[in-house]
Amino acid sequence: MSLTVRYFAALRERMGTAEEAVDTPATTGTELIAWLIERDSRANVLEHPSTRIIVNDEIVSRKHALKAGDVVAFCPPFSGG
Amino acid sequence: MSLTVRYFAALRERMGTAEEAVDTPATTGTELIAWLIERDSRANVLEHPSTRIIVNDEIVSRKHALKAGDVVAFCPPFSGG
Amino acid sequence: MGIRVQVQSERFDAGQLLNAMSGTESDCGAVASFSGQVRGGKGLIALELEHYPGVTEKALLRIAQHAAERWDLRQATIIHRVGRMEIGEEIVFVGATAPHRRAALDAVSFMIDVLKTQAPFWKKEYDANGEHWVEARGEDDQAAARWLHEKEEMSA
Amino acid sequence: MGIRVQVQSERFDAGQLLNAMSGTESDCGAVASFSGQVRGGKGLIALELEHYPGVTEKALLRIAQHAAERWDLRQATIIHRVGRMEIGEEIVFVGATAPHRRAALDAVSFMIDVLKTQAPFWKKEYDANGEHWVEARGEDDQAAARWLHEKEEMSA
Repeated sequence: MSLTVRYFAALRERMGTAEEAVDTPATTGTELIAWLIERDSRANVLEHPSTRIIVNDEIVSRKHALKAGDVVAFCPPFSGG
Repeated sequence: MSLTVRYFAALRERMGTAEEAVDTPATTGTELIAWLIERDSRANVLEHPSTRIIVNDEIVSRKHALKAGDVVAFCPPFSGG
Repeated sequence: MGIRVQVQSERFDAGQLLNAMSGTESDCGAVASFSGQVRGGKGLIALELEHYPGVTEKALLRIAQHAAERWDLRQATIIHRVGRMEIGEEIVFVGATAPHRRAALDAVSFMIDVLKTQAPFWKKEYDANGEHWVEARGEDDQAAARWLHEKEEMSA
Repeated sequence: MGIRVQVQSERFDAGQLLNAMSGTESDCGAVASFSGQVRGGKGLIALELEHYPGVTEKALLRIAQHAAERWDLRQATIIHRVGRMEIGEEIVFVGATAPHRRAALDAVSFMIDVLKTQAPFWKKEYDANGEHWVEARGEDDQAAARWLHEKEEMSA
Protein backbone atom coordinates (compact mmCIF):
# COMPACT_ATOMS: atom_id res chain seq x y z
CA MET A 1 0.00 0.00 0.00
CA SER A 2 1.09 3.58 -0.38
CA LEU A 3 2.32 5.54 2.61
CA THR A 4 3.95 8.89 3.18
CA VAL A 5 7.11 8.44 5.25
CA ARG A 6 8.72 11.35 7.07
CA TYR A 7 12.07 11.57 8.82
CA PHE A 8 13.07 14.16 11.41
CA ALA A 9 16.31 15.66 12.70
CA ALA A 10 19.21 13.16 12.76
CA LEU A 11 17.06 10.56 10.97
CA ARG A 12 16.24 13.06 8.22
CA GLU A 13 19.94 13.73 7.69
CA ARG A 14 20.77 10.02 7.79
CA MET A 15 18.08 9.11 5.26
CA GLY A 16 18.91 12.09 3.06
CA THR A 17 15.28 13.12 2.73
CA ALA A 18 12.56 14.70 4.84
CA GLU A 19 9.66 12.94 3.16
CA GLU A 20 9.01 10.28 0.58
CA ALA A 21 6.08 8.37 -0.87
CA VAL A 22 6.55 4.60 -0.69
CA ASP A 23 4.58 1.63 -1.93
CA THR A 24 5.19 -1.24 0.45
CA PRO A 25 3.68 -4.56 1.57
CA ALA A 26 4.46 -3.61 5.21
CA THR A 27 1.40 -3.53 7.51
CA THR A 28 3.06 -2.43 10.79
CA GLY A 29 5.85 -0.13 11.91
CA THR A 30 8.14 -3.09 12.49
CA GLU A 31 7.51 -4.41 8.98
CA LEU A 32 7.96 -0.96 7.46
CA ILE A 33 11.36 -0.57 9.16
CA ALA A 34 12.43 -4.00 7.88
CA TRP A 35 11.27 -3.10 4.37
CA LEU A 36 13.13 0.26 4.47
CA ILE A 37 16.36 -1.46 5.64
CA GLU A 38 16.00 -4.06 2.88
CA ARG A 39 15.73 -1.19 0.39
CA ASP A 40 18.66 0.83 1.84
CA SER A 41 20.80 -0.34 4.74
CA ARG A 42 21.21 3.23 6.04
CA ALA A 43 17.69 2.79 7.41
CA ASN A 44 19.07 0.42 10.09
CA VAL A 45 19.10 3.35 12.56
CA LEU A 46 15.30 3.25 12.51
CA GLU A 47 15.52 -0.02 14.42
CA HIS A 48 17.01 1.73 17.44
CA PRO A 49 14.60 1.36 20.38
CA SER A 50 14.66 5.10 21.04
CA THR A 51 13.12 5.86 17.62
CA ARG A 52 9.50 6.94 18.00
CA ILE A 53 6.85 6.44 15.36
CA ILE A 54 4.12 9.01 14.85
CA VAL A 55 1.27 7.92 12.58
CA ASN A 56 -1.18 10.61 11.52
CA ASP A 57 -0.07 12.85 14.40
CA GLU A 58 -0.33 10.21 17.13
CA ILE A 59 2.61 8.46 18.80
CA VAL A 60 2.05 4.73 18.26
CA SER A 61 3.85 1.48 18.97
CA ARG A 62 5.69 -0.45 16.25
CA LYS A 63 2.88 -3.01 16.22
CA HIS A 64 0.32 -0.37 15.22
CA ALA A 65 -1.53 -1.50 12.06
CA LEU A 66 -0.85 0.78 9.10
CA LYS A 67 -3.41 1.57 6.43
CA ALA A 68 -3.13 3.06 2.94
CA GLY A 69 -2.59 6.79 2.98
CA ASP A 70 -1.07 6.92 6.47
CA VAL A 71 1.64 9.47 7.21
CA VAL A 72 4.35 7.63 9.14
CA ALA A 73 6.98 9.80 10.81
CA PHE A 74 10.23 8.45 12.28
CA CYS A 75 11.49 10.58 15.16
CA PRO A 76 14.68 10.48 17.22
CA PRO A 77 14.21 11.16 20.95
CA PHE A 78 12.76 14.61 21.54
CA SER A 79 15.08 17.26 22.93
CA GLY A 80 13.06 20.45 23.20
CA GLY A 81 12.62 22.85 26.06
CA MET B 1 16.68 45.89 83.99
CA SER B 2 15.51 48.12 81.19
CA LEU B 3 14.28 46.63 77.92
CA THR B 4 12.59 47.93 74.80
CA VAL B 5 9.46 45.88 74.10
CA ARG B 6 7.80 45.92 70.68
CA TYR B 7 4.46 44.50 69.60
CA PHE B 8 3.43 43.72 66.01
CA ALA B 9 0.17 43.40 64.10
CA ALA B 10 -2.68 41.92 66.20
CA LEU B 11 -0.50 42.05 69.32
CA ARG B 12 0.25 45.74 68.74
CA GLU B 13 -3.47 46.47 68.50
CA ARG B 14 -4.20 44.36 71.57
CA MET B 15 -1.53 46.05 73.68
CA GLY B 16 -2.44 49.48 72.37
CA THR B 17 1.16 50.39 71.64
CA ALA B 18 3.88 49.52 69.14
CA GLU B 19 6.80 50.02 71.49
CA GLU B 20 7.47 50.78 75.12
CA ALA B 21 10.44 51.02 77.48
CA VAL B 22 10.06 48.81 80.54
CA ASP B 23 12.08 48.29 83.70
CA THR B 24 11.54 44.73 84.82
CA PRO B 25 13.13 42.03 86.99
CA ALA B 26 12.36 39.46 84.22
CA THR B 27 15.44 37.63 82.89
CA THR B 28 13.81 35.44 80.21
CA GLY B 29 10.97 35.69 77.67
CA THR B 30 8.75 33.55 79.89
CA GLU B 31 9.36 35.80 82.88
CA LEU B 32 8.84 38.93 80.82
CA ILE B 33 5.45 37.66 79.61
CA ALA B 34 4.42 36.84 83.21
CA TRP B 35 5.54 40.31 84.32
CA LEU B 36 3.61 42.00 81.48
CA ILE B 37 0.41 40.03 82.34
CA GLU B 38 0.83 40.95 85.99
CA ARG B 39 0.99 44.60 84.93
CA ASP B 40 -1.96 44.42 82.49
CA SER B 41 -4.03 41.29 81.92
CA ARG B 42 -4.51 42.14 78.22
CA ALA B 43 -0.97 40.80 77.79
CA ASN B 44 -2.28 37.25 78.36
CA VAL B 45 -2.34 36.76 74.55
CA LEU B 46 1.46 36.83 74.61
CA GLU B 47 1.31 33.43 76.32
CA HIS B 48 -0.18 31.82 73.23
CA PRO B 49 2.27 29.20 71.92
CA SER B 50 2.13 30.69 68.41
CA THR B 51 3.62 34.00 69.62
CA ARG B 52 7.21 34.34 68.48
CA ILE B 53 9.84 36.33 70.30
CA ILE B 54 12.53 38.20 68.38
CA VAL B 55 15.36 39.57 70.51
CA ASN B 56 17.75 41.98 68.80
CA ASP B 57 16.63 40.76 65.35
CA GLU B 58 16.96 37.02 66.08
CA ILE B 59 14.08 34.62 66.68
CA VAL B 60 14.73 33.04 70.08
CA SER B 61 12.98 30.68 72.47
CA ARG B 62 11.18 31.87 75.59
CA LYS B 63 14.02 30.55 77.71
CA HIS B 64 16.52 32.88 76.01
CA ALA B 65 18.37 34.96 78.65
CA LEU B 66 17.60 38.67 78.37
CA LYS B 67 20.11 41.39 79.14
CA ALA B 68 19.75 45.10 79.77
CA GLY B 69 19.14 47.13 76.62
CA ASP B 70 17.67 44.21 74.62
CA VAL B 71 14.93 44.91 72.11
CA VAL B 72 12.28 42.24 72.64
CA ALA B 73 9.61 41.96 69.94
CA PHE B 74 6.40 39.94 70.31
CA CYS B 75 5.12 38.67 66.96
CA PRO B 76 1.95 36.81 65.98
CA PRO B 77 2.44 34.05 63.38
CA PHE B 78 3.81 35.47 60.14
CA SER B 79 1.43 35.68 57.17
CA GLY B 80 3.40 37.24 54.32
CA GLY B 81 3.80 36.13 50.71
CA MET C 1 -9.60 28.78 32.03
CA GLY C 2 -7.41 30.13 29.22
CA ILE C 3 -4.87 28.04 27.35
CA ARG C 4 -2.32 29.57 25.01
CA VAL C 5 0.27 27.55 23.12
CA GLN C 6 2.44 28.77 20.30
CA VAL C 7 5.39 27.66 18.19
CA GLN C 8 7.23 30.54 16.58
CA SER C 9 10.58 31.49 15.11
CA GLU C 10 10.33 35.08 16.34
CA ARG C 11 11.89 36.04 19.66
CA PHE C 12 9.52 36.68 22.56
CA ASP C 13 9.61 38.83 25.69
CA ALA C 14 9.22 36.62 28.78
CA GLY C 15 8.39 39.58 31.00
CA GLN C 16 5.64 40.65 28.65
CA LEU C 17 4.21 37.12 28.57
CA LEU C 18 4.31 37.01 32.37
CA ASN C 19 2.53 40.32 32.71
CA ALA C 20 -0.06 39.31 30.10
CA MET C 21 -1.05 36.42 32.40
CA SER C 22 -1.13 38.47 35.61
CA GLY C 23 -4.13 40.16 37.15
CA THR C 24 -6.59 39.06 34.48
CA GLU C 25 -8.83 37.13 36.89
CA SER C 26 -9.70 38.49 40.29
CA ASP C 27 -9.61 35.17 42.16
CA CYS C 28 -6.14 34.48 40.92
CA GLY C 29 -3.41 35.00 43.49
CA ALA C 30 -0.49 33.08 42.01
CA VAL C 31 1.56 33.35 38.84
CA ALA C 32 4.47 31.01 38.15
CA SER C 33 6.76 30.89 35.16
CA PHE C 34 9.75 29.14 33.72
CA SER C 35 11.81 30.27 30.80
CA GLY C 36 14.66 28.47 29.14
CA GLN C 37 17.48 30.22 27.31
CA VAL C 38 20.36 29.10 25.13
CA ARG C 39 23.13 28.32 27.62
CA GLY C 40 26.69 29.19 26.57
CA GLY C 41 29.82 27.24 27.39
CA LYS C 42 31.65 24.24 25.86
CA GLY C 43 32.33 26.31 22.75
CA LEU C 44 28.66 26.57 21.80
CA ILE C 45 27.97 29.13 19.09
CA ALA C 46 24.26 28.67 18.40
CA LEU C 47 21.33 26.28 18.58
CA GLU C 48 18.91 25.22 15.92
CA LEU C 49 15.52 23.87 16.84
CA GLU C 50 13.61 21.61 14.44
CA HIS C 51 10.05 20.49 15.09
CA TYR C 52 7.13 18.60 13.56
CA PRO C 53 4.72 21.34 12.45
CA GLY C 54 1.14 20.65 13.40
CA VAL C 55 2.02 17.77 15.67
CA THR C 56 4.07 20.00 17.98
CA GLU C 57 1.21 22.42 18.54
CA LYS C 58 -1.13 19.54 19.32
CA ALA C 59 1.39 18.10 21.77
CA LEU C 60 1.77 21.44 23.56
CA LEU C 61 -1.98 21.88 23.73
CA ARG C 62 -2.34 18.41 25.19
CA ILE C 63 0.31 19.14 27.81
CA ALA C 64 -1.38 22.39 28.85
CA GLN C 65 -4.76 20.64 28.97
CA HIS C 66 -3.35 17.87 31.14
CA ALA C 67 -2.00 20.51 33.53
CA ALA C 68 -5.40 22.21 33.64
CA GLU C 69 -7.11 18.90 34.43
CA ARG C 70 -4.66 18.12 37.19
CA TRP C 71 -4.51 21.50 38.95
CA ASP C 72 -6.99 24.30 39.53
CA LEU C 73 -5.56 26.80 37.04
CA ARG C 74 -6.88 29.97 35.48
CA GLN C 75 -4.36 30.19 32.67
CA ALA C 76 -1.68 28.01 31.13
CA THR C 77 0.77 29.29 28.52
CA ILE C 78 3.46 27.48 26.53
CA ILE C 79 5.50 29.36 23.92
CA HIS C 80 8.34 27.52 22.16
CA ARG C 81 10.68 28.88 19.55
CA VAL C 82 12.07 27.04 16.54
CA GLY C 83 14.87 27.87 14.11
CA ARG C 84 18.29 29.29 14.91
CA MET C 85 19.05 30.93 18.27
CA GLU C 86 22.16 32.58 19.65
CA ILE C 87 23.49 32.24 23.21
CA GLY C 88 21.30 34.01 25.74
CA GLU C 89 18.23 34.00 23.50
CA GLU C 90 15.03 32.62 24.94
CA ILE C 91 13.88 29.16 23.78
CA VAL C 92 10.76 28.40 25.77
CA PHE C 93 8.32 30.08 28.14
CA VAL C 94 5.92 28.17 30.37
CA GLY C 95 3.51 29.94 32.70
CA ALA C 96 0.50 29.21 34.86
CA THR C 97 -1.85 31.25 37.00
CA ALA C 98 -3.98 29.81 39.78
CA PRO C 99 -5.81 30.78 42.95
CA HIS C 100 -3.10 29.01 45.00
CA ARG C 101 0.65 29.01 44.71
CA ARG C 102 1.28 25.27 44.85
CA ALA C 103 -0.97 24.68 41.82
CA ALA C 104 0.78 27.36 39.74
CA LEU C 105 4.28 26.18 40.69
CA ASP C 106 3.55 22.48 40.19
CA ALA C 107 1.78 23.06 36.88
CA VAL C 108 4.79 24.96 35.53
CA SER C 109 7.19 22.20 36.63
CA PHE C 110 4.90 19.60 35.08
CA MET C 111 4.60 21.40 31.75
CA ILE C 112 8.32 21.99 31.26
CA ASP C 113 9.28 18.48 32.42
CA VAL C 114 6.75 16.78 30.19
CA LEU C 115 7.43 19.05 27.23
CA LYS C 116 11.06 17.88 27.14
CA THR C 117 10.10 14.29 26.42
CA GLN C 118 6.63 14.54 24.87
CA ALA C 119 6.79 17.30 22.27
CA PRO C 120 8.52 16.72 18.93
CA PHE C 121 11.37 19.24 19.10
CA TRP C 122 14.98 18.50 18.25
CA LYS C 123 18.01 20.63 19.13
CA LYS C 124 21.15 20.87 17.03
CA GLU C 125 24.22 22.54 18.51
CA TYR C 126 26.76 24.47 16.47
CA ASP C 127 30.25 24.86 17.88
CA ALA C 128 33.78 25.37 16.58
CA ASN C 129 33.99 21.67 15.65
CA GLY C 130 30.84 21.68 13.57
CA GLU C 131 27.34 20.63 14.41
CA HIS C 132 25.66 17.79 16.26
CA TRP C 133 22.20 16.78 17.42
CA VAL C 134 21.58 17.02 21.14
CA GLU C 135 20.87 13.63 22.66
CA ALA C 136 17.89 13.21 24.91
CA ARG C 137 18.95 13.05 28.55
CA GLY C 138 17.98 10.21 30.84
CA GLU C 139 17.27 12.67 33.63
CA ASP C 140 14.67 14.34 31.44
CA ASP C 141 12.88 11.01 31.11
CA GLN C 142 12.99 10.63 34.87
CA ALA C 143 11.66 14.13 35.41
CA ALA C 144 8.75 13.46 33.08
CA ALA C 145 8.13 10.07 34.66
CA ARG C 146 7.64 11.81 38.03
CA TRP C 147 4.42 13.19 36.57
CA LEU C 148 3.19 10.58 34.15
CA HIS C 149 1.70 7.25 35.04
CA GLU C 150 3.95 4.42 34.02
CA LYS C 151 1.64 3.07 31.37
CA GLU C 152 0.14 6.33 30.26
CA GLU C 153 1.44 7.34 26.89
CA MET C 154 0.64 10.86 25.83
CA SER C 155 -0.31 11.13 22.22
CA ALA C 156 1.53 13.65 20.14
CA MET D 1 25.96 34.78 42.25
CA GLY D 2 23.74 37.83 42.68
CA ILE D 3 21.21 38.22 45.47
CA ARG D 4 18.62 40.97 45.50
CA VAL D 5 16.05 41.42 48.25
CA GLN D 6 13.84 44.39 48.78
CA VAL D 7 10.88 45.50 50.90
CA GLN D 8 8.96 48.38 49.38
CA SER D 9 5.59 50.09 49.42
CA GLU D 10 5.77 51.01 45.73
CA ARG D 11 4.22 48.72 43.14
CA PHE D 12 6.61 46.67 40.99
CA ASP D 13 6.51 45.20 37.49
CA ALA D 14 6.96 41.41 37.67
CA GLY D 15 7.77 41.18 33.95
CA GLN D 16 10.48 43.78 34.30
CA LEU D 17 11.97 41.96 37.30
CA LEU D 18 11.90 38.71 35.32
CA ASN D 19 13.63 40.27 32.35
CA ALA D 20 16.22 41.95 34.57
CA MET D 21 17.28 38.48 35.73
CA SER D 22 17.35 36.90 32.26
CA GLY D 23 20.35 36.58 30.01
CA THR D 24 22.78 38.26 32.38
CA GLU D 25 25.10 35.24 32.65
CA SER D 26 25.96 33.15 29.64
CA ASP D 27 25.97 29.79 31.41
CA CYS D 28 22.49 30.37 32.70
CA GLY D 29 19.79 28.44 30.90
CA ALA D 30 16.89 28.57 33.33
CA VAL D 31 14.80 31.34 34.84
CA ALA D 32 11.93 30.59 37.21
CA SER D 33 9.61 32.99 38.96
CA PHE D 34 6.65 33.20 41.25
CA SER D 35 4.53 36.23 41.90
CA GLY D 36 1.70 36.58 44.34
CA GLN D 37 -1.16 39.02 43.92
CA VAL D 38 -4.05 40.19 46.07
CA ARG D 39 -6.79 37.63 45.41
CA GLY D 40 -10.36 38.91 45.28
CA GLY D 41 -13.44 37.08 46.53
CA LYS D 42 -15.22 36.73 49.90
CA GLY D 43 -15.97 40.44 49.87
CA LEU D 44 -12.33 41.46 50.12
CA ILE D 45 -11.70 45.13 49.43
CA ALA D 46 -8.00 45.53 50.15
CA LEU D 47 -5.03 44.13 52.04
CA GLU D 48 -2.61 45.84 54.35
CA LEU D 49 0.83 44.40 54.95
CA GLU D 50 2.75 45.20 58.12
CA HIS D 51 6.35 44.13 58.67
CA TYR D 52 9.29 44.45 61.05
CA PRO D 53 11.62 46.91 59.34
CA GLY D 54 15.23 45.80 59.35
CA VAL D 55 14.43 42.30 60.54
CA THR D 56 12.36 41.56 57.43
CA GLU D 57 15.17 42.47 55.07
CA LYS D 58 17.59 40.28 57.02
CA ALA D 59 15.10 37.39 56.94
CA LEU D 60 14.67 37.70 53.16
CA LEU D 61 18.41 37.86 52.65
CA ARG D 62 18.85 34.77 54.78
CA ILE D 63 16.21 32.91 52.77
CA ALA D 64 17.85 33.84 49.45
CA GLN D 65 21.27 32.84 50.82
CA HIS D 66 19.93 29.49 52.00
CA ALA D 67 18.57 28.90 48.49
CA ALA D 68 21.93 29.80 46.97
CA GLU D 69 23.71 27.37 49.29
CA ARG D 70 21.30 24.58 48.49
CA TRP D 71 21.09 24.93 44.70
CA ASP D 72 23.51 26.02 41.99
CA LEU D 73 22.00 29.43 41.26
CA ARG D 74 23.25 32.48 39.43
CA GLN D 75 20.71 34.91 40.80
CA ALA D 76 18.05 34.97 43.49
CA THR D 77 15.56 37.81 43.86
CA ILE D 78 12.88 38.45 46.49
CA ILE D 79 10.79 41.62 46.36
CA HIS D 80 7.96 42.05 48.88
CA ARG D 81 5.58 44.94 49.19
CA VAL D 82 4.20 46.43 52.40
CA GLY D 83 1.36 48.87 53.05
CA ARG D 84 -2.07 48.91 51.46
CA MET D 85 -2.84 46.96 48.26
CA GLU D 86 -5.97 46.64 46.17
CA ILE D 87 -7.26 43.44 44.54
CA GLY D 88 -5.09 42.33 41.64
CA GLU D 89 -2.04 44.26 42.83
CA GLU D 90 1.22 42.36 43.17
CA ILE D 91 2.41 41.47 46.69
CA VAL D 92 5.56 39.45 46.20
CA PHE D 93 8.00 38.42 43.48
CA VAL D 94 10.46 35.56 43.85
CA GLY D 95 12.84 34.60 41.07
CA ALA D 96 15.90 32.44 40.46
CA THR D 97 18.23 31.80 37.56
CA ALA D 98 20.42 28.73 37.24
CA PRO D 99 22.26 26.63 34.69
CA HIS D 100 19.60 23.91 35.10
CA ARG D 101 15.84 24.10 35.31
CA ARG D 102 15.29 21.94 38.39
CA ALA D 103 17.52 24.19 40.50
CA ALA D 104 15.71 27.35 39.38
CA LEU D 105 12.25 25.85 39.91
CA ASP D 106 13.03 24.27 43.28
CA ALA D 107 14.77 27.40 44.56
CA VAL D 108 11.70 29.50 43.72
CA SER D 109 9.36 27.03 45.47
CA PHE D 110 11.68 26.97 48.47
CA MET D 111 11.92 30.74 48.77
CA ILE D 112 8.17 31.41 48.59
CA ASP D 113 7.30 28.51 50.90
CA VAL D 114 9.85 29.51 53.53
CA LEU D 115 9.10 33.22 53.24
CA LYS D 116 5.50 32.58 54.31
CA THR D 117 6.50 31.26 57.71
CA GLN D 118 9.96 32.75 58.31
CA ALA D 119 9.73 36.43 57.40
CA PRO D 120 7.98 38.90 59.74
CA PHE D 121 5.09 40.06 57.55
CA TRP D 122 1.47 40.30 58.69
CA LYS D 123 -1.59 40.66 56.45
CA LYS D 124 -4.74 42.48 57.43
CA GLU D 125 -7.83 42.10 55.25
CA TYR D 126 -10.42 44.82 54.76
CA ASP D 127 -13.92 43.80 53.72
CA ALA D 128 -17.47 45.11 54.03
CA ASN D 129 -17.61 43.85 57.65
CA GLY D 130 -14.49 45.66 58.73
CA GLU D 131 -10.95 44.45 59.11
CA HIS D 132 -9.19 41.39 60.49
CA TRP D 133 -5.71 39.92 60.67
CA VAL D 134 -5.06 36.94 58.43
CA GLU D 135 -4.26 33.84 60.44
CA ALA D 136 -1.25 31.79 59.52
CA ARG D 137 -2.28 28.64 57.69
CA GLY D 138 -1.23 25.18 58.81
CA GLU D 139 -0.55 24.21 55.21
CA ASP D 140 2.01 26.99 54.97
CA ASP D 141 3.86 25.50 57.93
CA GLN D 142 3.77 22.13 56.20
CA ALA D 143 5.05 23.60 52.94
CA ALA D 144 7.94 25.25 54.76
CA ALA D 145 8.65 22.08 56.73
CA ARG D 146 9.13 20.22 53.43
CA TRP D 147 12.31 22.26 53.01
CA LEU D 148 13.58 22.87 56.52
CA HIS D 149 15.14 20.34 58.80
CA GLU D 150 12.94 19.59 61.75
CA LYS D 151 15.22 21.14 64.32
CA GLU D 152 16.66 23.87 62.18
CA GLU D 153 15.32 27.21 63.15
CA MET D 154 16.06 30.02 60.75
CA SER D 155 16.98 33.22 62.47
CA ALA D 156 15.07 36.31 61.49
